[in-house]
Amino acid sequence: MNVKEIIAKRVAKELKDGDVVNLGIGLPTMVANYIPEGMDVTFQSENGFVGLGQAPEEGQEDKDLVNAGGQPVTVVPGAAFFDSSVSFGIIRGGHVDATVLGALQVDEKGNLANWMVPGKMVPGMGGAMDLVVGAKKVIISMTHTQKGKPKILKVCNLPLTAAGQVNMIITEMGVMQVTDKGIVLTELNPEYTVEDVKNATEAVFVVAEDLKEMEI
Amino acid sequence: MNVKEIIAKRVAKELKDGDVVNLGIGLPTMVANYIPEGMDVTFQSENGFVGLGQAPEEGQEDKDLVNAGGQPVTVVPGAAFFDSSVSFGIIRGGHVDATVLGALQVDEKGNLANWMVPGKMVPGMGGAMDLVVGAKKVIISMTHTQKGKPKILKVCNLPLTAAGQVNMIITEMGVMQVTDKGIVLTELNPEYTVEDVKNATEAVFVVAEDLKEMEI
Amino acid sequence: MRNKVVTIEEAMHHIKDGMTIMIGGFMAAGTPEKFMDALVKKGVKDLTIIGNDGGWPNKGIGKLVCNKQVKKLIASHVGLNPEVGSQMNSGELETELVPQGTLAERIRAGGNGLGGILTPTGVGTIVEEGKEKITVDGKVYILEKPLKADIALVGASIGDKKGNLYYNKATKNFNPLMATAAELVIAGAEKIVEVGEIDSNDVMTPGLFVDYIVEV
Amino acid sequence: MRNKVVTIEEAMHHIKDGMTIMIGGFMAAGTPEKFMDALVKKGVKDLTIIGNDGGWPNKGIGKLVCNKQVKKLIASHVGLNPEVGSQMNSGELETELVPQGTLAERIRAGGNGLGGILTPTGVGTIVEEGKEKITVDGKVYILEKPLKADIALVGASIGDKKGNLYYNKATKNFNPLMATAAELVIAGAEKIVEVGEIDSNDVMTPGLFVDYIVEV
Repeated sequence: MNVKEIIAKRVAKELKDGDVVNLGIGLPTMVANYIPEGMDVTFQSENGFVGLGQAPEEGQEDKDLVNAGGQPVTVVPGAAFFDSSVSFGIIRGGHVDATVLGALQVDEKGNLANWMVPGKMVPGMGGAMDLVVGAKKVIISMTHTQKGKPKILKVCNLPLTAAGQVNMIITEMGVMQVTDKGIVLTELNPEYTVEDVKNATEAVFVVAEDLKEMEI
Repeated sequence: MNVKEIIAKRVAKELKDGDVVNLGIGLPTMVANYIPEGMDVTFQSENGFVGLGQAPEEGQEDKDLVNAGGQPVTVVPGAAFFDSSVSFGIIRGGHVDATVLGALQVDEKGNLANWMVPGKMVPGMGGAMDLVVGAKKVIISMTHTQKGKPKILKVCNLPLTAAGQVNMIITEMGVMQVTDKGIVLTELNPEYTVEDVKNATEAVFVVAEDLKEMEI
Repeated sequence: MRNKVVTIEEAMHHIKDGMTIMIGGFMAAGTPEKFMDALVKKGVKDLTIIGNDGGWPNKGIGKLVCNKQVKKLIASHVGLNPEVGSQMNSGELETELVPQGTLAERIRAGGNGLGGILTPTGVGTIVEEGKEKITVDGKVYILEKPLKADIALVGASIGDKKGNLYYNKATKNFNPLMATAAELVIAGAEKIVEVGEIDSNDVMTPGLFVDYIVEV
Repeated sequence: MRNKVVTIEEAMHHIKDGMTIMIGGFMAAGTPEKFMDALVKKGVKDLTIIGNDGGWPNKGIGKLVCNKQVKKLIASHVGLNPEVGSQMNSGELETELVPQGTLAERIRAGGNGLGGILTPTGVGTIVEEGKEKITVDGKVYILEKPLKADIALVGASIGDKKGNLYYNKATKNFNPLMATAAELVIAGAEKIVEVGEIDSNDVMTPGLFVDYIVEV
């Protein structure tokens, strides 16, 4: 299993039967591959539907059915289509149980920066700001560092996507909960030591008394 | 023709081909009977559709299809159903060309009172406040007086439905425009004199230089 | 998949004295009438009811009012049920009258995570009393706050086992809005079908909003 | 009945240099693509475009950007069209980036006569800069103002001769919202049918919103 697979597999364990979940582009999309058989998780696509299914087979693409990245997708039975105001009503209104997104930076207060780097081409926030504010649980899934540089910081220095909304950070090194009292490392990938995590993290974090082995 | 018929017939002449119109309960409902053949006027029903048609024949009532008074109605081809937020989005957003309502009182500033009499049973404003604020043209259709007592006043003394929104008043005596400079009598029913209208009106009004005979 | 299809008794089990309950429908069209009967039978009391209207004495929300189960009624129109007026006069029933379009927007705001909306409806009337007024681009608006409820009881024409709902004709009205704005949403559907039998384009309330569904 | 069905040339005749134009679709799904081609051919310039995204270089709104017809772009995401970024950097193109859910609500507010909405999205980020913040029941919201346009170009799957529109699957997105928010609304429908052929329950944009319809 590569790093991304480890992360995606662990994120999948956070989802519960009946959950409505929005997966960001990239690594988060892989989470769908690890939902256990028989568990009913509904995926929301912010461009206007719930019930996102697999990618279509080649030649079976439907021009009227794409995901938020503009790529052809399918829907499962029981899916529902709606306009963008309903889509974000679902998101902002707290009807999405979990959103899984990547990050450029996260900090001790649960601040998230994942939409712009000053001086670089700014792609736009898309639906990320609404998702992070509206979803019941915000799970950041990302590699622990960017080319060795920590991404989990004391204070984000990039423009924020949202303030104080992150609940959980899942990386290849372990699982962290963002609490009112700061970050707590609750699970550790046995391939790493707590010291490794500390070296890869700028933020100060507490190690949970009952630190567990990361479920992979 | 009785008084109500005179009023309803004259109101109908205000409507143009392609108009979307909301008719209040009571006298305004009669306006639909006087739309000329071939003229396309769409009636909106604030409980959630456009394309209101005639009352159904007895035995043909559909429990799922009532008007804002809860009475069975029909729809015309090309009708569309929607929820109450869309219905009032249409109203508030200026997509209704004209609303025709009754009044308890109207005044020189175009203020309207038609929803409550303190001390009496208050039925509620229903959709009236939204309609009067939102429709492009607000036409008050009513008998000129209430048992001889003027209803067109200097200043309304009943609680208002909306401030300064009335555009036009049509009664059995004539037609009045509510302008920035006050009320102007533009048409007179030949059965009455200007003096008659003055006696039946508390508000001060100007008689239009080109006062016309009321089109009935 | 969690089973959302329950009996009416199981569904009504969630309703307790003193709760705030949204009830869909417009003059009883689209109101889940069997739920009204069940609540009368159950006898829960001190309810705060949010609905378009006070129903008729023997129909819709009116049944609960006549059985003296309602402490407070938030509605736009109560004129067709004389019992509401007499309980208001006797002080048994508190009512909050809200313009119909504002009622729709407040419920939508509650379900969509908005802190409020600015509406021109009611400016210059008693509706503005005690509310903040905000001028935007030279026009005055009232800040109207969101409405939420413990329970929403909605009436659908067809529902599937995942809770996707379809409302026929004018029964839509407040139902799809209320389905977004309560902690627990119980739908009464005239017919329950298998998942996938309602075309995904035709779903009017996505199942994610619905906790329980009863065939009524 | 006024004839709303026109040729693409007749429809595009209404679009002038300097206008503000809403364009439906999401990464070109649901965008009336033939209208994009016609506008490129027509060469109107200095346009302010309101849309979800910057499209692709050869698809959707992207065509207008690449042909340098756009002065200002109001969108939520522009990352999939590198030309947007390069024109932003060179100062040729002004962009206003809006969170996707906020964009949807602002357009809806414009079309629905609301003076604005209070959203938690963007609080604590650069999105709040220069905007009023309002605290409701202890939670901070940003007051976001309505968006309107001179023209809305919407893409439908089926339209009837009265302008009733039906959008297939994920093509709905911003289309029904934009159809409410412009002075003049032009729909491109893949298929135009007789009035009455779209079931009144299935109409997603009532014809009253649509001024012209083109089979594309």
